[in-house]
Amino acid sequence: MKLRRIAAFGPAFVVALALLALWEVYVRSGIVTQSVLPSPLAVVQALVDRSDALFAETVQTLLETLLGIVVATVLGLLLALALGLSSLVRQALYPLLVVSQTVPLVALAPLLLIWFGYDIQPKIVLVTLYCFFPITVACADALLSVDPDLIRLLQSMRASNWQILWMVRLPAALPAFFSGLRIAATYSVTGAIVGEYVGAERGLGIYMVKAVNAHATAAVFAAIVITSLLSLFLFVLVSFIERLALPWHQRTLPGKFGQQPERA
Amino acid sequence: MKLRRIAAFGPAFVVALALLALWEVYVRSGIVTQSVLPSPLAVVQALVDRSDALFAETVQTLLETLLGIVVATVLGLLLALALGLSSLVRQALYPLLVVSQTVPLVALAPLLLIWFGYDIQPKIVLVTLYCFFPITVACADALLSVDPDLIRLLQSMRASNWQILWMVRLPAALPAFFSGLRIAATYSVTGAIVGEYVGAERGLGIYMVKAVNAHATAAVFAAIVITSLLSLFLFVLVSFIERLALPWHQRTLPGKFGQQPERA
Amino acid sequence: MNPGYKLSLRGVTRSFRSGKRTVEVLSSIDMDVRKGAFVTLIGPSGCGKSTLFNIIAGLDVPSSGTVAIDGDAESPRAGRSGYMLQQPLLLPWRTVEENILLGPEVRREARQQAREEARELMKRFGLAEFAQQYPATLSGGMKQRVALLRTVLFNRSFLLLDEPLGALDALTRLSLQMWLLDLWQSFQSSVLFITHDVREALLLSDRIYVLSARPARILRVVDVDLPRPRRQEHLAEARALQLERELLSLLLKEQPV
Amino acid sequence: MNPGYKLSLRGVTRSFRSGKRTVEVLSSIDMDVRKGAFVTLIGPSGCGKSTLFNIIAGLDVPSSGTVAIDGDAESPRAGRSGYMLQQPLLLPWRTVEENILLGPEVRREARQQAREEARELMKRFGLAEFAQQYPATLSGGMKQRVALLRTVLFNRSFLLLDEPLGALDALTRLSLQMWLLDLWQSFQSSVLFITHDVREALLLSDRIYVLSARPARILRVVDVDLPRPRRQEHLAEARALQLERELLSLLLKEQPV
Amino acid sequence: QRGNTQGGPQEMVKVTLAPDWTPNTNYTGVYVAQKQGWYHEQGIDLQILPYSPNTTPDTLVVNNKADIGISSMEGVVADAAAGQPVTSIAAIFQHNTSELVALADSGIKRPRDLDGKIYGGFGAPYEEAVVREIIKKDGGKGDFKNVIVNTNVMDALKQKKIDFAWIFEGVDGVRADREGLKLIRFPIKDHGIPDYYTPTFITSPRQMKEKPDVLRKFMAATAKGYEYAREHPEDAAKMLIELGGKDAFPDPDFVIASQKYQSQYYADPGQPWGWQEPKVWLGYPRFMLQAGAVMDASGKPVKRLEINTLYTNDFLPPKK
Ligand SMILES: Nc1ncnc2c1ncn2[C@@H]1O[C@H](COP(=O)(O)OP(=O)(O)OP(=O)(O)O)[C@@H](O)[C@H]1O
Ligand SMILES: Nc1ncnc2c1ncn2[C@@H]1O[C@H](COP(=O)(O)OP(=O)(O)OP(=O)(O)O)[C@@H](O)[C@H]1O
Ligand SMILES: Cc1ncc(C[n+]2csc(CCO)c2C)c(N)n1
Ligand SMILES: [Mg+2]
Ligand SMILES: [Mg+2]
Repeated sequence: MKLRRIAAFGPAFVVALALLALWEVYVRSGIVTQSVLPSPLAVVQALVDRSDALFAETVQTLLETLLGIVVATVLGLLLALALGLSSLVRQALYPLLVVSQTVPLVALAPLLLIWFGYDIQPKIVLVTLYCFFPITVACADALLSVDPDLIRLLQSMRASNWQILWMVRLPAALPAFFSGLRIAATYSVTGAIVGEYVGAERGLGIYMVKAVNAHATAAVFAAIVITSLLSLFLFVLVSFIERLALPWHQRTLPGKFGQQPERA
Repeated sequence: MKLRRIAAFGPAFVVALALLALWEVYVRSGIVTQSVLPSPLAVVQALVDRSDALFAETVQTLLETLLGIVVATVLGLLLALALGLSSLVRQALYPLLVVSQTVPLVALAPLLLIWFGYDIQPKIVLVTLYCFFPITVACADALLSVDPDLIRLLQSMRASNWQILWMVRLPAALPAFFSGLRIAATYSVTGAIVGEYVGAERGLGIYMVKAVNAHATAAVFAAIVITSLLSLFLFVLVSFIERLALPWHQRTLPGKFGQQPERA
Repeated sequence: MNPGYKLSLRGVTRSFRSGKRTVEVLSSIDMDVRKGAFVTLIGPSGCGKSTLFNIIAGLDVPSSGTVAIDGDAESPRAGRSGYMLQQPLLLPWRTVEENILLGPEVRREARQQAREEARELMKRFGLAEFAQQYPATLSGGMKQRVALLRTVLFNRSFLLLDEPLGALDALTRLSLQMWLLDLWQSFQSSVLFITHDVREALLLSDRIYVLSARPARILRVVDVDLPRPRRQEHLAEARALQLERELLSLLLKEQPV
Repeated sequence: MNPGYKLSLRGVTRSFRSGKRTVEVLSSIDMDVRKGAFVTLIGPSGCGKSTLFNIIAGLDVPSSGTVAIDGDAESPRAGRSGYMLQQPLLLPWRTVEENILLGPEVRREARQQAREEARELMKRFGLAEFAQQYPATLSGGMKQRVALLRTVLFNRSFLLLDEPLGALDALTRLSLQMWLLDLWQSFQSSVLFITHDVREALLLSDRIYVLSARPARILRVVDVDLPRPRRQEHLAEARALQLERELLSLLLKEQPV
Repeated sequence: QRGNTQGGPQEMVKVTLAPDWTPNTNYTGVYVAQKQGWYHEQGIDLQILPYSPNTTPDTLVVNNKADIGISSMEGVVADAAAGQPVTSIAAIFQHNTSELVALADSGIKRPRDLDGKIYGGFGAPYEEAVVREIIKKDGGKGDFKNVIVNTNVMDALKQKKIDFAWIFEGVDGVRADREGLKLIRFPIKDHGIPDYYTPTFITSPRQMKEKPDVLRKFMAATAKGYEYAREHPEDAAKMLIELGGKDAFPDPDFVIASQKYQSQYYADPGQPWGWQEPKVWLGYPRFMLQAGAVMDASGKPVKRLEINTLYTNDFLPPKK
């Protein structure tokens, strides 16, 4: 079973290797300079050479990301509850939340610096802004789409609204919560990096800025590779936690498509 | 009916006005300088004063966005067909597509400039990169989740695979396609603006860069407001086209949540 | 009202406003369920049977008329019957046992005691071996058994069963009918039951109320004088066949095209 | 094989491999359907009825044995029967009329001619007024009528109907049974029909094959010697009641707990 | 007024220039020459490329996407270390006009007061070394907190989110004066850091080999532009504003003030514009190399570098 799941990645692995080889050949052909596109081997070299520095920055960025995800989860759930349980709140806030998602967050950078300084807070704020929405929407939708007959069943038992929330709505929303969280997880690292961009002492985003200024392109790409891996790691982590937390929930399309991550 | 739908936005409108008023008061209080956060009235003033310039930039950015969406739609559909119809392609490409979504696209900027120069192509490429994935995933998922009994029904009629694709799979995937497109539409403007950062003579993104460097913060916010409005416009446009194109398709949750846009 | 009655309806009506029109669904229903009786409602689709059940279960209020449970027409009705809807409505995140324990949990009853009682019942009604499974792994028939047992554990004295066997295939249905009769007899419950199936009604009931198409009126009240305990064979008796014919022709006249 | 037979099965078996085990589903089935006959399969859930239908419809191949349609055991079987599955499977993006025209479209038949024929049929079988509606607006019974008509328009000579009335409520079911008999008689189709309902089988069939639990064997072949045209009342005749009892007891023995 | 006044119709050569920023007073000479038609006179059809926030002019020049770029001495050194050779062909300013600044009321009186303070930096590799050196030269320890800020440092400074920053006097310094913001300034070149050229014009070795004439013609017109700006700051600023547009220059008075400051540094008195001195090219790069502020493509420090090939005066108009 385990082996088979890994084997399923075989074709992707082959294609990935082929793409990397093509890339290496392309760069070596000299059509572009390594200052624009370093070769894969040069990137690996940079990853190895700068592993100590990169590790420290990665820890910092991961920390920001995880804290942000926690805050986004709490905020997202609270908002989802508000939206899911009151139609007035829904009418008042939902359109604004949608609009808020169309605002380029980078524009907030100066404000965040002024409000929160360069400590970890602005990163947490940005990760939260990047992540709460998918969680909120998925959960609120799920809270609302609970089979109304289930609610009526509980009402016929004279359950209080709290009992209905606790026994029916929340558990029913859990799979959607994890879907939202999975999407959020893939955004989150980008959020942290944008947050660092506002102003920071360390982190992968700052490392990238420094490397760009030093014209050290291979080092820039090394940081990008780590960013990607972090996102993937969080994506997989959420899926793993979900499988542990929801033993009763079989994905509707098992072995096919997982939940898609969205654009970062 | 029409009136009622508009009335449903009443509470949101009230909250929005309240937030704007708060913002105005906050800025007037002098806690932040207008160079960090211009007041809403100053932003409106900038929108009016610079309306000619802003209009021209908006047209440019909208053009880039629309062309990018078209390319993304074609590419997304082709990829979805490949993923949806061949499990080998799925195994080979799907993990790579997911990984591709975790790469910060800004890193591609120098490469795009070298490859495509300052014209409209790099913008189209970036919009496409931002937009194809939600379309691909939604459609491929839908192509795969068509009720297998429907397929079997057609097979029992000795329909060819092309007939099955054309008569069943594609129509069944249309609602998902529009969901994907709606998400893509909200990303797309951001994609165009990032594309302009690669290098451009005009467009809202370049306007923002200029205004930032000129310390014209109100003008920056004016451009941000337009960006938001463009995204919203595209979101609504897709919903509108969907309603025209799929008269048979009633949303499962009518009058409740629309399809959520995702993070830009 | 007669205290020997578990349930008494007098002049119950219900209309819904939809847009500008008012749709009358129940038009003056009088109905009684004696304690321990098995009473069935039968009527065309959409006539208002579930609407009536909602009113009795306390999920809805009549536009006019009175509803008395145990002679009491005043207290809120929610919680005073075990209401089972058409689908099993099991909570997928709870095991069979935890699903059955939903009622006591809502009532905040002592957990340990409820659990023992539930285990006892599951054993007696053939569900013990599934106790720790999730509903997704059960067949349709099994799910309905679990749902029925949950309903009974919530309130064994008065059951409102809205087409509980409607979604099952004909053979599974036959075996659940007998199982249900067994349950009813063990607990001496008063049952109000909905079905579209005349033979099912005849097999199970002491009394059958036949409803008209919407707005529902009571077309006929039939007391089923077949022997108890009822068995499948009783349906082939002349009396049963006559009742079946009678009820069918009545209903087919009400059936929309 | 006898050319008077629409369908002949000889020694048909089917096993599935699941992991390391092999599950035998059909164990040597012999079966014949005469031209114009209404033949019913009845058997416990999961015994292999749909598997057999898939083989006949050309969606699956038997592990061994031969299947002959119109005496021809060699040509591919897909397209040579009108196969209707348990759900109506209407295409939600097509109107009723366009759904009914699916078959001719797959066959690439002349559109105009097919449309006229479809209109004719819809009028004759009470669907004309719904022709331009989308399926989502129809009741369950209406959907099944549309699906049946679609099946007939695809292939009126040989119909494979897999529990087409299983999901309907008892009263709607009664009216569709009569509608189906009407359809069958108009087209003189050969029909192979699946049901779980003994009375439905008796009402409709010339012959009933009773299948055992998995692996399916033929337990009994019953020729239903009730008069034609069949009516509901015939089921109350002594001969029918006897057959019903007989079949039921046979089936209940095969029924899993 | 504009165009090829002499020699009749002439084959125009297209030349592209990649700027390192949106239009500003560093580029005045180019805009003046463009406006006056001096490039045309040289047979050059100059196209100023759009500013690309995500790329450096150095990269564009190396990849032949621009003929000439605007970079800086430290940029050219970094390019050489990273294996992307470009050559500096003219210095826009003869002196480094950048400075460390703090709010006048911050209590910071001299560089050593910066110890333990928060520095709002921009993430250049030489930055920490420069700041530390300035503090140490004044007898401090050189310990400070380096926060990399990608938003306007002056806003951060005003709101006291940082204690000091590194700015160009000709841009942010002049603006602060106009806003009445009181600053204490520590000019880099006056505090023990070797003087250096920033910004400079650059080109690629390939251009130098293949089109030396074109480069000479370009520099001739450009030098004329900067010389004009040196003499007529106000006129020059107006030309810049006219070509740059209202969105780049919403405040003309600021541009004029800025230009008046910049014009002082285009050349030393009596000297022509653009020349680069060997001693300057020795001093600061050596400081950078010693400080570990130069690194290769993968981010490893580089200790030795051939400097002589990184600049040339060959394309400037000959000194009289
Ligand atoms: N909240 C409501 N608002 C408006 N109309 C309603 C409402 N609830 C029920 N109705 C209408 O009342 C009628 C009766 O519905 P009800 O569900 O009680 O029928 P039923 O007899 O249970 O039907 P079935 O046999 O199909 O379950 C229907 O026509 C329905 O449309
Ligand atoms: N492709 C397959 N692979 C493995 N097992 C299968 C496959 N198709 C069917 N089966 C098994 O064959 C058995 C018979 O299935 P089938 O659907 O034919 O039963 P059925 O008689 O139609 O049941 P029902 O009355 O519930 O429709 C089942 O146990 C099923 O699990
Ligand atoms: C317009 C502008 N460009 C760059 C910087 C960043 N910076 C500050 S000082 C300095 C000179 C180093 O040689 C540089 C590049 C800025 N502040 N303003
Ligand atoms: Mg009902
Ligand atoms: Mg079946």
